[in-house]
Amino acid sequence: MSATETIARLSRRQVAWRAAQDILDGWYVNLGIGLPTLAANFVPADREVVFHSENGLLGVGPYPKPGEENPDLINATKEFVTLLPGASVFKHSDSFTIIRGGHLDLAMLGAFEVSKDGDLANWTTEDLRFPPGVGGAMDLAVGAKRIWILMEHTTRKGESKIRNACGYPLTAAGVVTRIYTDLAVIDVTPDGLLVRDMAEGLTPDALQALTEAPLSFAADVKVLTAPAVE
Amino acid sequence: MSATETIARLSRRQVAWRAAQDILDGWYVNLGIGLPTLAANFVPADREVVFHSENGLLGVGPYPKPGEENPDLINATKEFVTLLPGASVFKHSDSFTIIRGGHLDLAMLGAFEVSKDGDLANWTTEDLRFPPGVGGAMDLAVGAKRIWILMEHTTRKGESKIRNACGYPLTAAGVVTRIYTDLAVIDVTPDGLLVRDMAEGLTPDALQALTEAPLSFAADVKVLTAPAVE
Amino acid sequence: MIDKRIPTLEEAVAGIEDGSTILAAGFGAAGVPTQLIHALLDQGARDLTVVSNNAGSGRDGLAALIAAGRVKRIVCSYPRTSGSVVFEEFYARGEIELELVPQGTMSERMRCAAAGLGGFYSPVSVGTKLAEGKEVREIDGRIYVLEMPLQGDVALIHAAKADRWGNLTYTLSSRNFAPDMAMAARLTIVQTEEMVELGDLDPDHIVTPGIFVDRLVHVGKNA
Amino acid sequence: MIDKRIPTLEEAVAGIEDGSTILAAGFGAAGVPTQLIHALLDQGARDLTVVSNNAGSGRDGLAALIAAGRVKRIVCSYPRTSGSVVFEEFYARGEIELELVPQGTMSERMRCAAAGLGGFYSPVSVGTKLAEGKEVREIDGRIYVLEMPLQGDVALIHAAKADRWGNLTYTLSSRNFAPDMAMAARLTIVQTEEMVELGDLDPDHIVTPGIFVDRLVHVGKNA
Repeated sequence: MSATETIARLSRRQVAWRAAQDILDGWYVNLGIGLPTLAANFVPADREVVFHSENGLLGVGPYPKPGEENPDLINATKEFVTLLPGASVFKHSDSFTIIRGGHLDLAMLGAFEVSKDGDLANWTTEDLRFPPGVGGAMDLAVGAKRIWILMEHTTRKGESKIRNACGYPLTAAGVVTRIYTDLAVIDVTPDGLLVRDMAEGLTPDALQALTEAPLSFAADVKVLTAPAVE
Repeated sequence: MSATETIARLSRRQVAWRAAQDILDGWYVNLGIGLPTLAANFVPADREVVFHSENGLLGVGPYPKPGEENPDLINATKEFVTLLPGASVFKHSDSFTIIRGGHLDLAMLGAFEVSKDGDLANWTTEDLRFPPGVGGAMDLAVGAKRIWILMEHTTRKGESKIRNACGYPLTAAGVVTRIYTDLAVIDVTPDGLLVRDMAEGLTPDALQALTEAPLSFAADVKVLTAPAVE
Repeated sequence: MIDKRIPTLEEAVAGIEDGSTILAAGFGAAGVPTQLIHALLDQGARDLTVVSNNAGSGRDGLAALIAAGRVKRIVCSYPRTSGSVVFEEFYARGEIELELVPQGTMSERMRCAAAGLGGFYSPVSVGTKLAEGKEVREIDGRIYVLEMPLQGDVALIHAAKADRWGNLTYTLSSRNFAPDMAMAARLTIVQTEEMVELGDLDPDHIVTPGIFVDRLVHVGKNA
Repeated sequence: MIDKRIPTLEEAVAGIEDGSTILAAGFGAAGVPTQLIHALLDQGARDLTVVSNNAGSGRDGLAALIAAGRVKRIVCSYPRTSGSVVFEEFYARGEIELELVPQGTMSERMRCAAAGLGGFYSPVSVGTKLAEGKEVREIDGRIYVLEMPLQGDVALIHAAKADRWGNLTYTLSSRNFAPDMAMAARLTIVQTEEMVELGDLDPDHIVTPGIFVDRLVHVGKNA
């Protein structure tokens, strides 16, 4: 049994669960495609959170039951959704007034890479086989009050996704405020990256070895844990 | 009996009537305070015209009957109004998207002065006893597809209000397309002012004598007439 | 739980600081947040900049705030109306500053701030006294002036119906500046004629989504 | 009399010229004016620039227009979706130009054109590849790029209800780009699920006022 096998790495759903615990009651939140979208399922039940969708919705609820899909009611990922009581609908330019104007408390996004300064690269890997797409990534990145990134700590090849500088094209510079990975929760501060939570079985040196950008560690680093979630 | 006494000058209401005859079926029209507002009464009954009000209304109808005023329903002049079937309400920035964006077929405005090039002065006489006010005058002047001015041909002192250059501060340069006065209907063309209608009892020379800016005359100048209107 | 309802007008305007920029909705007498303005009068904040289409009428509302010497500066398009006697007195004595703005530029500048934009090029006022000192630029053969965002510290809004999330509807011409102002302030305070249950407002009919509203006080119909 | 109703889809799209810029509403499958796009396919205009959030899906609608070789250039934020096979083929062969625009910049540029403005400063895309070649400017300590208006020759819109003046309502997320696009085109053509009598729509609930609509065709619910 190698050293890495003893690390209590979170699953993708557990990363979403962990991030969801930090969403506060009353926040207005936009969830990016993929991992972030899962977080909606794990917000503690006593907190009322209003989810925003770029195509012009506030108050997005859970997925509809099979057979109850409404073709006029989809989210930005083009999935059928429902609306909660208190939901509202608005035109696209108003939806991005909400985003760009700093009215969202939080956007939770995925990323290819984040730099030590909070630079974000999440819109293109410049794979020339496919046309590029940007969607609302750049708007959300500069607009929301907080940008939290949910991603794997390393690529499939084991390379750090938290870097001194992003290698992929930037989405926006200096915008990320927190990173949730399968190994750690890390704040982006004016003094650099500060580890708040770290997976069991990791030492600071071991986490640093998996991370290109320099890390510092909070005095009270907590153990990164999440229940088994489906 | 002097020569001027034989001129069949239109009354203020007749000027409004005359201008109203040129509003075409289906037009979207904004009417300025005062003389232009009167024109709404005189649009031929077989034409459907949609009146716009700056505070956020399309489809403004006649004044309400006494006792039927709705405090939530006023026009830009702060008068109680009614709405016609087909009316719509929108926020202020959308109302000025309609104005500034060139969506109105016509704005009918009053003026202190108009120049031979269609410059308009209608927002301040720089009377220092009072604070200046501009309202929507500058927005309408640059925004509507056509700017028609309704005014007396001369001041109370007999000075021409149609001038080589405006003496009062400009509202906008080169925007007026037509002028209706108590003496004439005049188009502002790239070649200068072209008289279309002229009051009975006037000769071209007599009208020019009352007008500072140089006039030319259409081949078929018509007699400026209006019925007795109340 | 999201509950923006505040029991009293006094609490609704608590904390408004001296020197604040107040966006005051209303056009003519329609949609004027009169109770909130009177609560602000009682609250005591001074040296205010007020953004409002008109500069008050009669002796109530905005006129009362001006009469109490609390308004340092007013940003408006049409200060002089039939009843604007208080403003005119203060203006004549040089006791209030006036920034005169074309009416459409007023709401567009507020929307610009609300939308996180840095400014916009407008054809309105080009070549006039109101464009003096503004950057001028030709784009595609037309001349524009650069207009800057107008952000409020506080917006005071009158709504027809509201729910506890702060979703709002308005009645007819009482809508006017309210949606633009509600979006453009750091703190948006609403007085509402009617308070309804969450879910009572049709999502397609809500004009101001609750995200733009911070505090909500029920004042009833004859507000 | 104002009557914007047109009997057939064919007449609704008559006169659209080669080289036109077409604003095509819809986000995902919601609010897509599919019948109008098919009518445009039959109508024959070529060398089109299409502004749409996505670049078509499957073989219908926008994908069919691209497949027929009629789209020279597409302005969009997210051309690649699960079903964007036709676009991807044309893009790979260099047979269609792509102008990639951040999603919020797309609707804001259309609104800018609709509102008669010359351009605006946006913080979005600053320091990225999508800002290359754009003017950059610091305002109040923040960096912005200058974005220009995006005007359409034609907008194709799907509405829920319409009256003969062209007043429109939409259902839920089918609203999306429609109100912005309807305002931003010289010729706005609407397909509607339901045609109602003048006066049936509550003035407070109308989303697109008829002034922005030129032609209206009734297509029914399963549009």
